[in-house]
Amino acid sequence: MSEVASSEGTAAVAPVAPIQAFTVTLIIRRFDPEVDAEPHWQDFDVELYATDRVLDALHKIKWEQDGSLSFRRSCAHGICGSDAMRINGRNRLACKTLIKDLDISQPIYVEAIKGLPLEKDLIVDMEPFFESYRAIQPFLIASDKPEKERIQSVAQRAVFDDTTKCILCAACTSSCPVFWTDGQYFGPAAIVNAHRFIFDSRDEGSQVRLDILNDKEGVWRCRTTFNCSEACPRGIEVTKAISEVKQAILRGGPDLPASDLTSEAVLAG
Amino acid sequence: MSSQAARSGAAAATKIRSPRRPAGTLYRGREGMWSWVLHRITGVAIFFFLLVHVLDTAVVRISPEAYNSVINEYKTPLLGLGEIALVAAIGLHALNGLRIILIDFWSAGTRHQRLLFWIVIALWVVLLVGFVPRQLMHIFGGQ
Amino acid sequence: MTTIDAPRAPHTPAVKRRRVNWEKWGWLYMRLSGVVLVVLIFGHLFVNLFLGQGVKAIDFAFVAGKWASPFWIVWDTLMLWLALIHGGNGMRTIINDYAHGRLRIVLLTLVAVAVVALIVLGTLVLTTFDPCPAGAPANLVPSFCPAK
Amino acid sequence: MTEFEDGAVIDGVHYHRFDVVIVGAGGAGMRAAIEAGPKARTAVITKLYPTRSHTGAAQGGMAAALANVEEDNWEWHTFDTVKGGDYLVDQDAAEILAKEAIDAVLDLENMGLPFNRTPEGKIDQRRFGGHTRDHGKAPVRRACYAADRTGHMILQTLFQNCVKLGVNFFNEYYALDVVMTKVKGKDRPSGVVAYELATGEIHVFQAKAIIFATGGFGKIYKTTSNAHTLTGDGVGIIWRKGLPLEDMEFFQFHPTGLAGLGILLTEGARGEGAILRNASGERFMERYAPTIKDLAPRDIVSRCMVQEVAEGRGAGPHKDYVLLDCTHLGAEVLETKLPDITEFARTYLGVDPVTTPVPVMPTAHYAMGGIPTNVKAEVLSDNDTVVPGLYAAGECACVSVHGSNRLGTNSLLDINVFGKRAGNNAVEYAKTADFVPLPADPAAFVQGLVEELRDSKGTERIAALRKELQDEMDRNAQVFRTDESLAKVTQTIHELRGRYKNVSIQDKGRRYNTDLLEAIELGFLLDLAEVVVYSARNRKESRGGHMRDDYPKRDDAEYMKHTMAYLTGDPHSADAADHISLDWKPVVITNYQPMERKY
Ligand SMILES: Cc1cc2nc3c(=O)[nH]c(=O)nc-3n(C[C@H](O)[C@H](O)[C@H](O)COP(=O)(O)OP(=O)(O)OC[C@H]3O[C@@H](n4cnc5c(N)ncnc54)[C@H](O)[C@@H]3O)c2cc1C
Ligand code: HEM
Ligand code: SF4
Ligand code: F3S
Ligand code: FES
Repeated sequence: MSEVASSEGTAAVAPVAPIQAFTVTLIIRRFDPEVDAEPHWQDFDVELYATDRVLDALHKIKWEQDGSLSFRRSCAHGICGSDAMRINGRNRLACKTLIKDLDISQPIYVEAIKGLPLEKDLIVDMEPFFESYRAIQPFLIASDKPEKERIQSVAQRAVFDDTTKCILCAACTSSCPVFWTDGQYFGPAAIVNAHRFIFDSRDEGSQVRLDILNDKEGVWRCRTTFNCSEACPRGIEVTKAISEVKQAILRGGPDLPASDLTSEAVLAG
Repeated sequence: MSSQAARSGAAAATKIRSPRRPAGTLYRGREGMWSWVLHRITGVAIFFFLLVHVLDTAVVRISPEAYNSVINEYKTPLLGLGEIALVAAIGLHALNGLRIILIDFWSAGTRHQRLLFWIVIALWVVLLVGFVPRQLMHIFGGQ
Repeated sequence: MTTIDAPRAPHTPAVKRRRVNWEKWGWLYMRLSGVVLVVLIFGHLFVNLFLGQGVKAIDFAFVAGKWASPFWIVWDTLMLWLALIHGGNGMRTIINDYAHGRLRIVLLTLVAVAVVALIVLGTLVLTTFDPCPAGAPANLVPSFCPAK
Repeated sequence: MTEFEDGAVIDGVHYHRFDVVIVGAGGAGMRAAIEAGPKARTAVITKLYPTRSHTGAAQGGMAAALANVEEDNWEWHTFDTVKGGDYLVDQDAAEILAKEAIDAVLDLENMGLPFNRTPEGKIDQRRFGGHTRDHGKAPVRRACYAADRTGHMILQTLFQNCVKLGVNFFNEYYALDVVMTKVKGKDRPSGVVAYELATGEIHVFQAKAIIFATGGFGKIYKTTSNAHTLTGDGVGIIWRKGLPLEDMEFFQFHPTGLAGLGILLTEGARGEGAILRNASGERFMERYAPTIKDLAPRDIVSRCMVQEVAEGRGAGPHKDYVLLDCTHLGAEVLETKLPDITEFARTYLGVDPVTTPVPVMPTAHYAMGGIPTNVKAEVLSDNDTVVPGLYAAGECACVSVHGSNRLGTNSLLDINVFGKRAGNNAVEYAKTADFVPLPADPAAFVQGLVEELRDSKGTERIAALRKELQDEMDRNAQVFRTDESLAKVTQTIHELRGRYKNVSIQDKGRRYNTDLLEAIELGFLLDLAEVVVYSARNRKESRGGHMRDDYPKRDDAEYMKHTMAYLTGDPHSADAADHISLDWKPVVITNYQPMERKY
């Protein structure tokens, strides 16, 4: 609370830059199933601030220019996974893509994610995606019914931390070249969610899931193109997770840290 | 669509010079995706070359004359250049193949995939720098 | 209001049958053969294209000279098998990605036939090869051939 | 209505029949579904894919006196909840909440939730605002957490278990009405009417038991941590049926929303030691709550922040926010325990919390009020009459475990404890009850609503009306309120309601007509904002989340009771008093007599 430390604190906050709006052109791939045979591009000019997100731009269009523009969104800060779309040729969440991070001297291209059936404008049918998710048995399989919580060491919890972050936005799966050509491929998102359980020391069903993924449309289909890892808005190392699942299949089971609680407890104490 | 919506849409559409209208944009993947594209293209190219190459080599079983006439084709400048392309393709495929293997079997591989890709490119350039001048010398160098 | 069909939703529910698992072994094979092929192919290219006169030096005598040694016969046979199966399996992957239905089956068959045929052909050539075929002109065969 | 086969389509309307219908697939809805799914024919109707629900945004943790890291017990937890709610909490309910918390957390762990662990491998716990040991002696570590994505993990875990149990989801179906049938002169719920987003078709779900779990309505405000979709549809549906809403004036403003954006930075940050500072860098909470400082309950901290800014001690060029200082926590703690909020600050404000204090201001966060229920999650039609077969749980309900101010981490707990109770009780009820017959043409109201909007020839833009409402609520019904400011809002709402009759829907199509649904949602927002404001005007005291500048003191003599609001007339009438009537309901007090709230 010393005055020094604190005044430093205030000074350090970047002064809010003079707020300046500029016109950005968005080119959106529209498709109205009740009218159009094929999707087509449509341009919109929007007044935006550097700190706006693409989602704000879409809202401005919908609210001020064309109410029929359809897209999904909910949380607006990257945790619900509603608004994965292809923005300037890359899959991202509209609510996490800031205008200032795009080159606005060029128009911004926005279109639906690829590989899932297009329903309307930026909305695709997510059912096939969730079907793959359901197919890998995404739930804890454990036979015992413990009195209290199951014990899990910090290290055991850490091995699958990354893959618990998934918000099922489908940015990864719909960025995967294999998925574009083969909709039957489970896709990275399903594998990520399988990984989350395969590497959970409390789970007893890893063998089942490894068997499911050791399939024609399973992990072996992945050609390590890394589009998924680059697209994941949660920063999950998707390809790494897939790779770990491949290794687990080859080894016949996941490589889990031993529950070494006592020594850890000692270390922590 | 309401007429109003159509109107506002049309207004926007006429105002702006519209650039390229692709059916959909090309996915802007990064090193991982392009390396895969190259791997695939080179793989197919090598495969077809290999089919031909086994056939032409099999001609040795027919007669020395036949084989020599076939193999002479390879010595024309055109196919000599083709050979450069072949070596380039095999080199890239092989080096990138090793990169893929590292990604698959080395636990830190996925994290360094981008670096690995640029190493592949560097080694590939070295390989070509070593091979191309010699090959050019062989095919155009007379003698 | 009537029921409208869902547009552009031709998604086929996944029929995830399980048969012989080519995928895992194929995957492993690609990697194992890849490592070996690096040695075999680069050795091959080095000797044939880089050393001495490069491609210019290749003729019947050159090949016969190499295949006079069991070392190169084994080398080339191995290379033939590994590369063709590797390439064939790679082609299978690619076909599975881009082709569907009948076309896929046709293409897969073509690749399989080509691979098998060439392996058989190549192996026969390698195992039955005579570096000094009777009646061949002396200037075309290796120098070690007994003069006729 | 005549008999129908399940799945029948009559006059373009789809008919379904289920024992239990759950509206909403957030934490509360899915927790209920996990109980009901295996025991009764259950359908879950949700306007979002379940994993898109806003429970997933919850960050900090879920309270339970597990005593895994230090001494704790449920009785202390009950006390904190009661005191945190400024004694407007129904203490019997709070007791249930605190007692069943332990099982609720263990249930989740057993279902697979990956909690952070202690070195012994047990569920780790952290500090949170208002949670103390031994009746306020010192902060206690009671919040079970999974990094700063506890809500995400809860939502995912519940969804995973719904997948396991094969729960029947109707995704992207908007419930727009609950069907009431007169039985022996009494209104009984007989079904739910929903609008299918994908096709624009209307579905009627006949049900023995109906559970509402539709979440909050933060979108009545501009600055809010709530999702665009949190428009209070469920609460609005109940309201329009003439059923009461309880304690609507109590809306929680979370102290640490990203300034200008409202995106939440969890209280867990302060739990880990972050400090609020004003422009001069002073740790101002020391002045207001000397014992627990920055970890005072949210209503108090929010109020202090607004006060600091009002008195000219705000930071930034416009002196309009304060700073959350995490710089002393170190990169390690931020990256491992608070990774998501660290990223939010970086992404949305370009501020790195590791090196720079983050600009924050209170953000509309949580509705303490809602559909009144008893501790069995049964909906009440007055102070104590149960509506048979109708249940509510989660943020849309008001059991009243939160009173006038919810403690952090008690909501994730609430959805689990009362979601489970709702599920179980609904099944019990459905086992013995018969279907209440549907009235003739049960979908008529919704069809009318949809057609009228679709055919509108109006000129008003939905977005403009909504923005005016939200701006006005932020200006005049936020942390500090006065009779005058509230009167202004009432007037604005009346005007907006008039203009709402004249809105235009540009999308005339049927598929994925989100334009139409935004219009319908705005209707709910207007209704709810009005109840909030009207109830707030009537409570002439300051308590918890309700801070009246003109009545700054808590007044137990007059107002130690719950507000019950009823819709009794035409909402378009100019004077709200003509269509809203208010009543009171006593607070249940068991062990803790109201005391002054000091921290
Ligand atoms: C940013 C943030 C952080 C929070 N952090 C914490 C925390 O750390 N600890 C804590 O205890 N609490 C926290 N809370 C509060 C808590 O998360 C919520 O109160 C709680 O998750 C609400 O859950 P719910 O199930 O009632 O509603 P939601 O999760 O909001 O779910 C609502 C559901 O209803 C459905 N629905 C809505 N309307 C309709 C309709 N018309 N038809 C059909 N379906 C409909 C939606 O699709 C959705 O599935 C936080 C809240 C926010 C916003
Ligand atoms: C020189 C050494 C070689 C190495 C190290 C190598 C390595 C690899 C590897 C690891 C793969 C698997 C890629 C993946 O799963 O994503 C692969 C694929 C492939 N290889 Fe090779 N390979 C070599 C030579 C060859 C040869 C000689 C041919 C041709 C006959 C060939 C044709 C292919 C094809 C067609 C594919 C499939 C590509 C795809 O699926 O995209 N490779 N190679
Ligand atoms: S892995 Fe990442 S990109 Fe894929 S669905 Fe999950 S969050 Fe989205
Ligand atoms: S994009 Fe596809 S190919 Fe593999 S690395 Fe990712 S799943
Ligand atoms: S709107 Fe929720 S992730 Fe973008």
